[in-house]
Amino acid sequence: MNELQFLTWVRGPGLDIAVGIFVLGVLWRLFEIYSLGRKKDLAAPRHAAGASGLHTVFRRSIPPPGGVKRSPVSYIGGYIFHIGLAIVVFGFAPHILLIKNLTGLSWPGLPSQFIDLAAVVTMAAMVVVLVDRINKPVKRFLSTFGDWFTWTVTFLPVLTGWLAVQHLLLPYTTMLALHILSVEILLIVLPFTKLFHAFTLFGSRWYNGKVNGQRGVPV
Amino acid sequence: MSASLEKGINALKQVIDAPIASYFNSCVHCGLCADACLFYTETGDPKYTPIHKLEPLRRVYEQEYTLLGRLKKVVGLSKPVTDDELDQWQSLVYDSCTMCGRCSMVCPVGNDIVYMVRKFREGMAASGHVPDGIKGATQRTVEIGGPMGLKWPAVANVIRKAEEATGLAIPVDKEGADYLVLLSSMEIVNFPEYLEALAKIFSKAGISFTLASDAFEATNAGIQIGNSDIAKVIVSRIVDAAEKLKVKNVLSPECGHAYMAIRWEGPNLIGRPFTFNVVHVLELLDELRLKGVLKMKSTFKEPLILHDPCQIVRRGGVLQAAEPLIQQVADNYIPIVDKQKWNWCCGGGGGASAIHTDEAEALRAKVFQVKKRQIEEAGVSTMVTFCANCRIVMEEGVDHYEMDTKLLGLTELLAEHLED
Amino acid sequence: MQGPLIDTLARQGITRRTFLKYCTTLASMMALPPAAGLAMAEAMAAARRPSVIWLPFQECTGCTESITRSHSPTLEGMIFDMISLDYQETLMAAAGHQAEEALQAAMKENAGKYLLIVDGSIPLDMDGAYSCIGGRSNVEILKEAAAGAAAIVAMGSCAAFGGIPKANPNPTGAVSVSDIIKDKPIVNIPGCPPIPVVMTGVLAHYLTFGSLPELDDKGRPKAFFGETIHDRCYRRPFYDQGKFAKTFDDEGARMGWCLFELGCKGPVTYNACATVKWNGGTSWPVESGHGCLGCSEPDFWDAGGFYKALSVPADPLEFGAAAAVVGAGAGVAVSFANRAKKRAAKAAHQTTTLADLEK
Amino acid sequence: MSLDAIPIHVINAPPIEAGLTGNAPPLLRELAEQVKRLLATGEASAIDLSALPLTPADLDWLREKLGAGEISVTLQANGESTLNETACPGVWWVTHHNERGAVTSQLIEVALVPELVKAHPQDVQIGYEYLELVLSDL
Repeated sequence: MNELQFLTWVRGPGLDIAVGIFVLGVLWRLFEIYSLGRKKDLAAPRHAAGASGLHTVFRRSIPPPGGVKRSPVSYIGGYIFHIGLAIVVFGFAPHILLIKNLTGLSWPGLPSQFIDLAAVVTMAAMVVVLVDRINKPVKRFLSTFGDWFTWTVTFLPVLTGWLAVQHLLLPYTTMLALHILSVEILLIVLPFTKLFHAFTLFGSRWYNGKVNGQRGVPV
Repeated sequence: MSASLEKGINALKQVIDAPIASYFNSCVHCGLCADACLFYTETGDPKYTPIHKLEPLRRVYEQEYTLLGRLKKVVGLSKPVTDDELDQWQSLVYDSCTMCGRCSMVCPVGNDIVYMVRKFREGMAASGHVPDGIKGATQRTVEIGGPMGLKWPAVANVIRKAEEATGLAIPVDKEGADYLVLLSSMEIVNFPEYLEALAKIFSKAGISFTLASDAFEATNAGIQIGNSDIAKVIVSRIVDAAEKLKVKNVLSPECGHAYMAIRWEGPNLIGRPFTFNVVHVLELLDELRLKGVLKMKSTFKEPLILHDPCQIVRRGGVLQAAEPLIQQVADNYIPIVDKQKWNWCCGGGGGASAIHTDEAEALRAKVFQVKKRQIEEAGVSTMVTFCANCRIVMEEGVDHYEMDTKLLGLTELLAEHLED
Repeated sequence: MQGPLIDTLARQGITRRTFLKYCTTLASMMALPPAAGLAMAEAMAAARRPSVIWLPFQECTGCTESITRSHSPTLEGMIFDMISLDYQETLMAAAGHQAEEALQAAMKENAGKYLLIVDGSIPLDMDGAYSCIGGRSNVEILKEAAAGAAAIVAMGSCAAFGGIPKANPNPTGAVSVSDIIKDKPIVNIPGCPPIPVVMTGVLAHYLTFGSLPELDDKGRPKAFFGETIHDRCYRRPFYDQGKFAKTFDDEGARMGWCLFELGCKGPVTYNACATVKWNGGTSWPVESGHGCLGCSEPDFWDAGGFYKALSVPADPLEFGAAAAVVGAGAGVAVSFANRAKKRAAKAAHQTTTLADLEK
Repeated sequence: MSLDAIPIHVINAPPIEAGLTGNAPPLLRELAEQVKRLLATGEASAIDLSALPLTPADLDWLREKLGAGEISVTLQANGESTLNETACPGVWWVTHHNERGAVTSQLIEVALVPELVKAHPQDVQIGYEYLELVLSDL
């Protein structure tokens, strides 16, 4: 298989399989998780819980008081790499085109120099976060194979994408194919690893906000 | 698998629900919950990271309720939970977790970790992995009536003394009263002034109240040990008494987890909404303050800080009542940085104060340093709280570090300065 | 006709300045520094003519058309004056047995020294019967001619990579020259058709330096195939600014914006079109408003559609809906199983009593 | 046939600025360096414009900035070549056309005299022999 055939495969059957497994996995896991249901809270609410769940979904995106000072790497590194990923994934014109092709949604892209910068910053932040995971006792203690694995499958698409655009290491065609392949691996493992937090964190925040909102505590 | 372990696992299978599934799937092992837990911040030992305390529960969830987990269990990638393991986890779930719920406030993905600890304790209790101290307290509550083994005659004695001291009648088993007053054993034994204060305030406000001879104890060791069956037995006494006496409200005493047990868990334990309201004494006092009934004859001059009990404030939702009340009675109230829903636990909640092993007591003393720091930073020698358990635990801490800090109950402080 | 090339040229009325001018252009196209034109002119002026045999196989003659109709016939002709083209079916006057005899004679006379140019792929199915010359299969002729060649130039995508004959489902079992010949230096000059100046550039290099130019991992001269169309494209700045033509007749297309979204394969195509251009430097596909097809890359015909952007799926997503249904189905099945399990756990619940607290 | 002979005309032509890529200004800096080198060492150099990603608008911009000088050389050798000095002496704009008028290559040379203009000694020798012949016929 030459590199163009490789690229054609990852753009064709590869992507088909990956998106298929992703969609299948996401739906299966969402049903699996949320169909467990929960008991109705019979205690009289302090005040109607209203939109407390929704509030928490947003509020939890902001660090708690003093949080940044206690764990600067987790918060700042985490912010940078999540926002950086979002910029790279949703701001780069070829990505937008892919999204448009899959969903029909489209928006203007960002200049590639900016995307380039965002990618480098994202990778730097991810490396810092990884070093923090190795250095910080709590994180090292909690870390399992899954943590190292998911870091890798998240990092690789950024790295290969950047290398491809910069024409480094391997010919563009091969690198582009590897980039798409790495994204496919990411899509495939996402529903079955902690990366699924991208979906469940909304539910989690909502439950937490709802339960405590019922008691009158904005969390 | 032993019968008790099977029972424990079965209990976990019952309590695992969509929120727990969502929480475990959301956890990214960021470890930020450790920063919120005084057992970690004061010891620096990563095993106290809140989410780690739930590892057996996570595995049961994964093995029982996810397809991949079942597969992993079949091929041996995920080991079943054993008695040994639960034994090991017992100290993590009871000794080093006060269910203060601070971790639930900080988790960036929104996990309500304390919610899961509460559920995990169901399995721990059903499989018999509970510390002797809490076990004893539970036993006494079920068999005798209160965690300290207190019986009605002792209460009647306190009532008589209060009547003598105040010259007011304290009704018992009176039907149709506005409030059914509950007490906690600790108050009966250590702070009998509480009842006197209430009698004065009720009389001034013209509110009728009563005590119930078959339901005076507000605390609920079943909640602490984490067993709904036992907790239901205990809470039913109050519900039955309140309904028999046809009271409009049940007044929860200062005690933190008692409020949690009656106000928030009670209806869920008996499986139906209450026919009466549950009111925390501070909520009532604050209401009276707003009505202008709560007039002070004098004020407390010394500078003081406030310790917000977790179960009443962060987990119970009585967020705002304490501050205006304390400002009413104290000239020199100093608000601390981590207050109200961000307060730090006394270190003895969730039943932890009932565990009297050497390790547990040493650990409690160690984590008290967080409160010690708060007291020292504020530079005060008085700390006010409104939970009898917090107060006792902190008094022990103050003794341990040989500090000259005085602990006061808020209701008691108010009563002392109340206009006659 | 022997003697230094410049004399041959002079006899045809081509002056030194004309030749120097040509070499300047050639050096520019080979991405050599401007000063190399002078060096090249001096070396080539003194070179002698090698024998060249040109074998056409399963092809469309587009490659020959491209070479012979290149932008400046006199100048390209000049290069042909540098060589002795001893066999080229399409161009030679001889036909039939005469032509085949010429081939045999040239091979014998220059054994081990001649340059073999091949255009077209070689069919292998049915023992090569799909394409024969004088009753002999292409593969047989190729093997025989390659044996005595100093080097082989595979002209066009068919000879270099199999090209369109090899496109799915490859009915004739077509393969490239390098699939058959393993023991000779082979220069691939892919393209459908290839750029004429690449051919003359390779010849010029062979004449100037007596060796083949530096090749990439696909056997292509790096001087022409060292960079992608995208990297040398004058519309590249628009790509970097995120300015794209969305259709062939929109404002972006009129403004000359990047054609990536219209399926341009420039980013994965290594060729010199962007610098050398076509039709005498008149224009080239992207300049004319159409994206690159990637014709100089292996299997370009099967690379997911000419009008699909590189970052979009090559095939329409087939399993998307099916996966959603299966996923939802699996999820519902699991949820029923889970609920049953939870009900069973509830049924199995034994009320905990004080005695149970002791294990 | 030259391009101009094709009877097409552009409608809604985009403004010239739209075609600017921003690649031209750096070339002016490179030219300045090359001129400095020519002054210092006498070394000639060149920039191959056809090998760079420049739009017609970029080229127009460059041409306008460099201006026109005093000398224009036209060479008729398989198509016309023009070697025009720019407003900066020593900087030459060189354009080679083929015999059909299409541009085959385009350079900016930095030299006292472009290489192509100089006569080759061998050709001078031939010219001298021709002169001798003419003289001998007198």
